[in-house]
Amino acid sequence: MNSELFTLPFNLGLYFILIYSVVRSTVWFRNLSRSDKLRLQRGFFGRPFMDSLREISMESLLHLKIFRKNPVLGYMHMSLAFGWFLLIVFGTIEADFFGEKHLNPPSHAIFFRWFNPDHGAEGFAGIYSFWMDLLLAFILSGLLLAIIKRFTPRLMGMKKTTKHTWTDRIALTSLWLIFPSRLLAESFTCGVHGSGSFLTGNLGNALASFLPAADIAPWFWWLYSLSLGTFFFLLPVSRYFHIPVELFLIFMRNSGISTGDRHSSYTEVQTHACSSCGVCISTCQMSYAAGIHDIQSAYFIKGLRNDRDIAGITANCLMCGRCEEVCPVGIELGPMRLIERRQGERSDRTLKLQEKYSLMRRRSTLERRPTQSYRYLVREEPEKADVLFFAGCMTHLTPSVIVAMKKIMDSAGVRYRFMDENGGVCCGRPLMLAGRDREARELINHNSDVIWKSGAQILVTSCPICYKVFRESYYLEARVMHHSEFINLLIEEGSLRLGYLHKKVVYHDPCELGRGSGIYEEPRAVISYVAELQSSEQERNMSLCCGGSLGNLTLSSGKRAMIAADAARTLTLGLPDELITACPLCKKTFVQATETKVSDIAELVAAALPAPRRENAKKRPARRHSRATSNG
Amino acid sequence: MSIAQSNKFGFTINRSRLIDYDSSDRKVREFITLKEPSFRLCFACGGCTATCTAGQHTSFNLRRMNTYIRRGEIEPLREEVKRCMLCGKCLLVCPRGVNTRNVVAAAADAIGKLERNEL
Amino acid sequence: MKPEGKKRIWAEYQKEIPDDHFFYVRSCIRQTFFAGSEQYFLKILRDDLGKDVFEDPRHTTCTGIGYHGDVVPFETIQAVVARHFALATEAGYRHIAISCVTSFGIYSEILETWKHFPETLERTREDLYKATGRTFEVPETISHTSDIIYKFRDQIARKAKYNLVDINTGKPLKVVEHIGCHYSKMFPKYGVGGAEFPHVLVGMVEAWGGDIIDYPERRHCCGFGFRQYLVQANRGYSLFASRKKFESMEPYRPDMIIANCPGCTMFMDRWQYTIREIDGITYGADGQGIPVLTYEEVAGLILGYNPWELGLQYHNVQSLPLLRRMGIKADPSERFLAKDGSRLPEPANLING
Amino acid sequence: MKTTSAHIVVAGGGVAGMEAAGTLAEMGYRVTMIEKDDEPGGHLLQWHALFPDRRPADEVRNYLRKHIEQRNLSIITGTTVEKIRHHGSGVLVSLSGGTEEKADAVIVATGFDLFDARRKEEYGYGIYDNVITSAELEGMFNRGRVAKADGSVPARIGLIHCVGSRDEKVNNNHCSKVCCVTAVKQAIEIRKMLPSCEVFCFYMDMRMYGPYYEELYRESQEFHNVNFIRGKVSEASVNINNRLVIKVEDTLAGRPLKMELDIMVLMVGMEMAGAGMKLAESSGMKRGINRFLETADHHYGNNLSGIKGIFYAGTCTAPMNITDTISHARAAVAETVRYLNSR
Repeated sequence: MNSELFTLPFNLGLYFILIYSVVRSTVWFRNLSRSDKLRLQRGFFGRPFMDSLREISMESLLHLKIFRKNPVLGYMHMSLAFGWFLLIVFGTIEADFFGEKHLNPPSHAIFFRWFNPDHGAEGFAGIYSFWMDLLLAFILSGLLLAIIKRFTPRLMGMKKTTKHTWTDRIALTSLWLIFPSRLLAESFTCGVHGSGSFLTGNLGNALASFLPAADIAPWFWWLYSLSLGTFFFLLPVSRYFHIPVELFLIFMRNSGISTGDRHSSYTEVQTHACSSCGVCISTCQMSYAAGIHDIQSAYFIKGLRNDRDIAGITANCLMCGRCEEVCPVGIELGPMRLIERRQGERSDRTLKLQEKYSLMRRRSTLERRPTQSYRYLVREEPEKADVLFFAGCMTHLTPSVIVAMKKIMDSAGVRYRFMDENGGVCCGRPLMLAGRDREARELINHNSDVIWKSGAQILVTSCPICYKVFRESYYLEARVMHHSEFINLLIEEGSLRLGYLHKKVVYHDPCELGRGSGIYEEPRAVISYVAELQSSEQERNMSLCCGGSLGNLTLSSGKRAMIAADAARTLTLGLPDELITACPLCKKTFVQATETKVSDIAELVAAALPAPRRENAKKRPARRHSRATSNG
Repeated sequence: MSIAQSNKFGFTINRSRLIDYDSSDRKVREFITLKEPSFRLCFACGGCTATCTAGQHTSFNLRRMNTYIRRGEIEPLREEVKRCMLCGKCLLVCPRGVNTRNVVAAAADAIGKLERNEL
Repeated sequence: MKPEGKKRIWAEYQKEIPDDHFFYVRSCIRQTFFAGSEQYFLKILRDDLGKDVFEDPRHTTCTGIGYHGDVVPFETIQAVVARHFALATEAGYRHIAISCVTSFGIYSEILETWKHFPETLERTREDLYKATGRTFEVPETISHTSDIIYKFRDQIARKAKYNLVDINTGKPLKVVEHIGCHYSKMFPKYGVGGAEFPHVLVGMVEAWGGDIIDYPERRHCCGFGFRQYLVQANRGYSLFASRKKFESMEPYRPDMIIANCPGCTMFMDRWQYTIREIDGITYGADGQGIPVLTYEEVAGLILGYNPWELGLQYHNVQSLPLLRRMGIKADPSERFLAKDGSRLPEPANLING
Repeated sequence: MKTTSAHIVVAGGGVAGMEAAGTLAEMGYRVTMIEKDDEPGGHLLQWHALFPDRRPADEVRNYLRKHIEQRNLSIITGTTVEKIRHHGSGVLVSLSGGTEEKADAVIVATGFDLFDARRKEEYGYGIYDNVITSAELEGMFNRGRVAKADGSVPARIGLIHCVGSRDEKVNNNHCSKVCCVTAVKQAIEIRKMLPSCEVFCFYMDMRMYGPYYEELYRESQEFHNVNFIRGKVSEASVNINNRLVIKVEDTLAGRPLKMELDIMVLMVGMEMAGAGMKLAESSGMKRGINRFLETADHHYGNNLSGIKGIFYAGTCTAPMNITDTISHARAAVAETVRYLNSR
């Protein structure tokens, strides 16, 4: 009865996974850039480490984020993670406290009941046994939910769940077997020895009453050990690898490491930290509005992890960023896709370096192509101006927005120059979204040159796509403002006199302006100033994509229309008089998708301008806009 | 044509401008049609070219590029395809819903593959 | 190919070719480069067919090259042609036999102009009278000399000593016919068989036992095109056009090309040499080139005249293999011997000399 | 109904003639329909399927056949109308057999002739084996097999639009209206019958004016991969492999294009019918610029000849599709009845 042979699978698995974790972490660490290494080292001895511990307990153990989103799902994750954690902690304490020695190998804690079959019949030990049984019951309840979720995902509020590979299936089976086999192993042993608490004791007695418990018990202890060992062995090659990796990710993130523009240890860690929970799938408009079910972030990450050809998946994404907002692990899904889209830009040298140092060899999706060349662009000598207005390519297809902006700026007496009045040069963002940063840089340089030469203090653009790239990828002296921000500034300064429109309107946050650039308040302030602003079911950081996104290269016009129709339906549930957006592309897309009038925020404001009085407009002195007047 | 030819006649034989459909290379067309089936739908209205941002600055002409791809004329494509800024205006004006940006992207990919003999 | 279809078209384009009494006008290119052809046209018509052909030594160039080279105005060329008509009128001839396709095109263009715009005829009469004191009558017919040979093709065939047949295999020779653009492309009704499927050379070749090759670029211009050739910088176009034809006919392995236009005969012959020099390509079987012959040269061979008197040796592509195939015995060593036994100058750029 | 004893002669037994005669007979008039062929039906008899929905031509044929099966409608086949002249308050119609028919009114529905493709000599119709007309292709569809003259399966077929239409060189400046959509329809049918056969349409303009025509054009591109090249084919010849070689300018590329074809289909247009032309000469009916019959007014007198008792129906006035021909024939009936009632 004292044979410890059955602990062998567990011990092998445990030591394997411990060694593997150390090796893998070391490799990841070594492959970090110098600055990231430094960040990590500093983080280890500073606040980031404590922050990480807190985050790990909140998210990795308690799963509070999921809990808030879906209590049942949260409970399931919490019971499994936190329950198991407590079981290990209290099991170790139990073994150290009640065992023969005070420092035991892990197997003594895990298989405590085997080594101490009579323990816990009464007194403090009995209370402790009761506590251990309670934890086991807690876990088993979570397990029950997991099994239910597997077979009927809808019950858990999940529309879709991810598909499993065969290693996932074996790992899952062994995971599921761990706790039932522990329950049965402990019960049988307790049944023989009359020990155990409410769960193992009663079940043990019941089983022992009609079964040869002494003979059966070892089988279940073997099963328990085997399940654990199998699970540990398969961990690195299954989706459950995300459990340990997520801890590493949290620490890296808290230390200030971010995704960057090429594959690195960090992207690899993120790839392995994905639990394939599938939240991104049900959030994805491409899935529920356009019926495309195989390109979502979970599949993208899975493809990356398994080194599949995911060129099609990579390209077919709106880049709206909604999945990133809901990802419980906090993976930077947008930047990760952009990195993949940039595959074609890699030179042979960077490729070789990557192959040499990274465990992720992504040759399958490699597409090298001729680089774009814009050498035909002629350098411009722009006129000087305080405010430079860049409408953007798309805005030229919505001339009403340009007319409105001219009216507003004229009314406020803004001295501005219209940079792309006769057609400008693209801002470069569409190229970046297509993974062509190097080419985008050429356009950025061209436009930057014009903007610098103009001496402008403020660069106003009507297009959120341009806005994002101006802010993030241009080096400018001028302050970059989206026209909604600029109008808000004019209102706050008091240079814009506006009437009230007595209209109910709903506001659609364009992806690149809202999630992309964090501009939520200014447009709302402007709209509220001239009309009654309704709220919408999905807004701010969860705002829907209009479907017209330039982020997606391959989506057909028909599918785009489906997404637009669905988004427009959601937005107009409150029967607004107008649907207001702040992006020419959103406007063009929505116009075709809804009966409701669609306007740009500039048009709304222009409609609230008082009828022009000639002498008034002439008298108003031109205002100078400088950094001093702005709050940025 | 340059008169200063180095042969003894002072002139040479002109190159053909003919699109010889039977000896043209239609692999690029097949690749693009596979990657972007809406490519077939173009009926050469020229709306894309009229609105084109890059076309304001250079000779880029998506309508002509599509024609060349269909005819298997790859040489003019090599330079042409590099000039697009991928801004996507054409996408919004296309009356046939051709996914024009992806046509350009696929054409660039095809040229890349062609140069590596992967097509 | 449906022969009845072509026959139907040929039946539609039958022009009137007179039987006798021709006023002969020469070609600038032919009297220089293919002097034998013009000589033997007269000889065959007068001696073999017993026809009356009158040639006035006072007749001049039609100025067609100048006209198509934009240096001679239409009024001038009308007066020049009217002068030839005046010479014919003075000699009592009503049928013009024109040796050159360019001239033929110009004569037909002028006659059509006079028909549709009678005032231009009056103006020309006035111009000619003021310049030369001559008057003229508009001729009854104009014929290209190939039309005349075409008309008498069967008579020639009956007198034939040789046929367009390979004596080694007994099979007909494969012949490419090339019609000068200005023969019927401008006015299909002026050409035997029209513009798309002209019959004038086809008829000769078939009557003399050969087979016609119908190759894709059959209708294409030889490339001469006046300004293409006259301006050196443009000669690349001219070469390109000829090469296009050669490449199109090459798969059929033609034994010879027969042409009815001075420019075509000259350029399809010369350019074979030039293409070999520039691109290193020689057309024809065994790199011997494809001989380009005038219809008079072919008629002369059929009738058994001496190839060296017909002037075949003055082509870049020499015809010895062709002559051997036709069974014509000609001594290559006599090619450049004059009648008095002295040596004639030897051309430098022979393709298979 | 005092006029139901009236007798009306319908000259022509094609779609327009059959519709006009049948409708008049239904209204109780005595009708005599004169058809030059042995059987009424006109060009529709040769057609396999109709654009834009590719329904079997039989369906329309059967409708028309039933329409003219009426007691008071007599049909004279193998006969042409030679002359119409006034006689008392009515007209006297001379027929080719030498007989005459007295009538109160005549509806002229002499229809069209297909352009004789041999007049475009440069295409080599009647000379090259595999140059056929759209009507002959329709015949192949009827026989269920599209093949080259030697019986082999074609790998590439070209459909040449505007053969005999919009062409000053053959004295036809008009558009025949139906050829573009016929070409697209036939292209789809070829692609369905021979999926490995490439199909090219060579067009100057795509004139898809009717309901569902543009949709058919789109369908041909989207689902059947039919290719379109904008340019008028200038000439055809045959190469050593007995394949046709055509020359065209790809006007969108701005360059000449050469292509080998296995079969070249000439989309022959509509011309005023020869028989109708003779009748117009003898009876003093005016003809318009494209030799079709000139109507009294292009907008509101489109069935009126300007001659008392003579009315026009169908493609003798201008190229039309079947839908418009049937409408035009019914309008001619309305004009005829109005005339008879006002007499």
